[in-house]
Amino acid sequence: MKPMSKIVRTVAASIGWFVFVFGIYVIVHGHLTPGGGFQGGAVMATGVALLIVAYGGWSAEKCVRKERLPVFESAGLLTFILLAFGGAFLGVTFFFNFLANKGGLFGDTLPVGINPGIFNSAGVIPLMNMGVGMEVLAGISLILFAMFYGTKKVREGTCLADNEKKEEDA
Amino acid sequence: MSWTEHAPILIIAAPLLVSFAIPLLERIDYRVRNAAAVASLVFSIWMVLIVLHKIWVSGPVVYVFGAKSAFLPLPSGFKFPVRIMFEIDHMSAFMALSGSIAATVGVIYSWAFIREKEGGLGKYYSLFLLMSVGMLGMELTGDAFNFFVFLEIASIASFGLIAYRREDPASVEASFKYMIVSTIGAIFVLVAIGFLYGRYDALNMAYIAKHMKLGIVERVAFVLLVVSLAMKAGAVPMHMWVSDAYGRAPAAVTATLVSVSQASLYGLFRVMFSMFGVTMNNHFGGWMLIIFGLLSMFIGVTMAMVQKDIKRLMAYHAISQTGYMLLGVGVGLAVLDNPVALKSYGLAAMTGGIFHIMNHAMYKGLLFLTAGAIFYRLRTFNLNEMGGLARKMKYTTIYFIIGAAAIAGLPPFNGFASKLIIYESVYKFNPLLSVVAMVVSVLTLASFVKVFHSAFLGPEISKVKNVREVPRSMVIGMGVMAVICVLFGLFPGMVVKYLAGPAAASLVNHTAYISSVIGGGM
Amino acid sequence: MWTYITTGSGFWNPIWWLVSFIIVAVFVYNFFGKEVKAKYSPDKMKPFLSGWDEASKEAMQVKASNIYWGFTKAMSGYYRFLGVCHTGIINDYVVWFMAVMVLTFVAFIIA
Amino acid sequence: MFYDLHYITIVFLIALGIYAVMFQHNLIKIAIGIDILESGANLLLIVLGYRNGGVAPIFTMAPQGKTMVLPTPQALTLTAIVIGLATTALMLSLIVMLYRHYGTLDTREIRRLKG
Amino acid sequence: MKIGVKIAIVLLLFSFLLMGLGFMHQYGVPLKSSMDDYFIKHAQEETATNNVVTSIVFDYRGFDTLGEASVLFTAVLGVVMIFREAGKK
Repeated sequence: MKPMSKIVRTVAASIGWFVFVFGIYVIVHGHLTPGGGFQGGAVMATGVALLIVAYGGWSAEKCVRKERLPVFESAGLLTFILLAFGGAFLGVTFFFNFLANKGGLFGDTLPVGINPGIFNSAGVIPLMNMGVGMEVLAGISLILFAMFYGTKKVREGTCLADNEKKEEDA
Repeated sequence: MSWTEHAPILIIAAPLLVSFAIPLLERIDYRVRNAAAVASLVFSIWMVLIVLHKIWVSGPVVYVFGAKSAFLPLPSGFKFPVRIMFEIDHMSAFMALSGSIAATVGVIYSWAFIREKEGGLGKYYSLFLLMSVGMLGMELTGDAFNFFVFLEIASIASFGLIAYRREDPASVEASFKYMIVSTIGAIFVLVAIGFLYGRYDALNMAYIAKHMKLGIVERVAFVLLVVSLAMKAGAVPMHMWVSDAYGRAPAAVTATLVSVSQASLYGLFRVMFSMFGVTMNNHFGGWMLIIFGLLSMFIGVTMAMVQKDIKRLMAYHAISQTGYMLLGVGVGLAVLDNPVALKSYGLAAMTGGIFHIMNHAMYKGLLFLTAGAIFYRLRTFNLNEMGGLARKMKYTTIYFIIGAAAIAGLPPFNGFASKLIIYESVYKFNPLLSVVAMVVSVLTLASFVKVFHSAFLGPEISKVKNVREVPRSMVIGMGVMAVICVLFGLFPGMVVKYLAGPAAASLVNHTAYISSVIGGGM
Repeated sequence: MWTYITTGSGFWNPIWWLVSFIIVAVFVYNFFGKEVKAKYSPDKMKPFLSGWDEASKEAMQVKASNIYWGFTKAMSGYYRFLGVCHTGIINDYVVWFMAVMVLTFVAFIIA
Repeated sequence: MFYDLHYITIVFLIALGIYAVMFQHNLIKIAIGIDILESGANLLLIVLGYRNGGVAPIFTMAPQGKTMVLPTPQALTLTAIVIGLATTALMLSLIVMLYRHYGTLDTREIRRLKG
Repeated sequence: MKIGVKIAIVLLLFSFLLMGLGFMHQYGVPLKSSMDDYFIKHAQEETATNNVVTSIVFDYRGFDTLGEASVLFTAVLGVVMIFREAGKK
């Protein structure tokens, strides 16, 4: 994919960071406002898509370390499932919210009813949101890169069918 | 509080954890990755056995996620469940046992079967574990929407696995066809769950079953659920994806895919017996299953007679064998409202059908694995290009004979025991059905004689000259299945008494299923 | 009780079956299992080949597509019908699925 | 019977998706059909959970004295959307792969497996 | 004729689903809402979350979300596996 014109690249470079920051905002405020891990991760992955479209996949690959993405994804998922296991380790049940209303990290108690919201509340939910956010960002970026490479081969005419024919000839 | 209290969730969580960790583990060594995959599934079998023991001792096990205690399904002072829960009775545990054994054998077999140079092995094992997780989750869950989620996990993982050999155009095509049909089915399941949610404001199956009042909405939801799940189980005339997908997936995947579609069959039985069995006219549902079963048996086996692709032939037999299960359980459902008939032959027919589920998972898995062993050495599925393999691959030949004898219902293998129960009990319901079942069994034998003749007997053809026996892990994988086939054939009484019989009884007894969540007294 | 199952109208015990099978097999082998030796030589085949060379063993094996030729021939009408049903086009798969669903709807609303 | 534009829209979307999958011979159009079908199912869930005059079930700075819509369908829809995204991604990549092998997007020519 | 059958199938499906939804509760007036009222009432004290939807997604129905994350993971693995370079891990 060729890079697009200079105007597009400049705008993408300046907007891309806002997209990322907005994604992070959506993730970490998931327990107070509409949003959460999936939505925020998808927003951040949109930033990656923007970079791929504006700069072409080869330049975008330099910004995003592609070989680290699977590790990032696994780390997010492991955070999620180990937090879920936490309840079982502590002798309660799987998926028990063992940090809520305990004081400490994300442990503040909320007043019941309409309130402006306390950031340091909701127990394991913000942590799970972050884990899921990591996973979604890495996952959707991986899909985008894989599809970018996949479709490139079709466009350049190096189809698998042709390769097979070449192998048969040789 | 002992840790075995968490056994129901560990069945799911151990393979899931390992599949998430595999992208990290494979950076260490490929042996660590494979060993972790095998270990997690063996652990699952162990946990299933623990849960099975608990059910024998104290009835259905309930595990509530995120509650203060795992055994309190209802929030204190309220009469409706709000959290997701696992509800495991004999039927669920039976299916989970069969599925986890098949998955373990599949992973052991893959160790040598999928060669390192084909690439993508880490992803292969992750997807394999996720497929097993989806299958086990479908069988254990007591929540309708959770069932849909696990259905999708199992389906999407199997799409990826079927297309694993993507250099072969036909396997990509098979994956795509399965994907379209399966996704539509899953969406209809979601729509049906939405309908039930709109009526009862609940997603727990037992709660829905308890409060079910049969109206138009419920009828529509019932048809959507039943037809979609029957499609996923491979009932004729919605079976076209089965022959494509089973025929083109790697053999280890196919052996597990059989169990995955049986999980849909389990969902079908669960919907018909536990969710709608309380209020519905069961005669209609039973005959529906019987008609699906008859069509599947007959069309499946006649299509298999003319195939020349060995795995496609076996795939059509898988359809045909699913017909036996539908027939056996359908007869049980048709007489569910008639206690005398149920006691005299209905329960026996269901026991036969359910026994056949596990037998099918074992011998069909074994047959697919032997087909994979032939493919591993010859790189072809075409029966016309084979011959004289018996001289070169002794173990594979013996395993194939065991599998073929079991599927054709020859004594003393396991297929005969379950088929005998089905014939004799269905005969009392309607003799014609039993006759059709026997004719299909004869045709099955005929078509496996054809496979045996053209692949294993006959003179050595030039292609077979340099063939050796397959590597050890594949022999072990096939051996486990073969040993189970023989053992179940020699000791069918034990299986019927401890596994299949209680499973049939627990399907019939929907009051126990409901009261283990809602409580009996209300 | 380990091996014995009752099926409602009868019973099945694989161990008994196995024992009786072995007894019958030994019996039959002793009385009827006379070894018949027929020496193979190409000369004996010649009258049947009417002068043609004998084909190689590989070519003599009946291929899988030709087994049960008579069965498929006799049921060719049925198989033609099945061939029409199994088109392999994805749209038709969905059509069958939806057709069964609609038929079930009709049957269920009537019932 | 309470026929309502929302319900009619849902059923129309589902039927439209089924129509696309049954009649269209282009793989991309089939993919679009399945996405329409998914939208129909998601819309069904959301519509079932609506209460007249309800606000989103979030207590942060919520307006006083309003009822809240049912929260469960929204959570279910969230899950269903992600599942739909996953399915679509895999479906599109399979289509790319099919195009590489067969050089066409017509379903009538992609039928190596039949009979 | 075949086209006619197909059109009939679509129309019949449309009418049956519409019939089913016609007997659903009126739009905007759910018949029962016991479970959802429980969530709205108790989410703040039990999970200390202002956003009831998030509390359902990650606490009451957290296991679904684990499944959902697994589905996305599965799809990513599938896509990457299909487009893998031959011979690479």
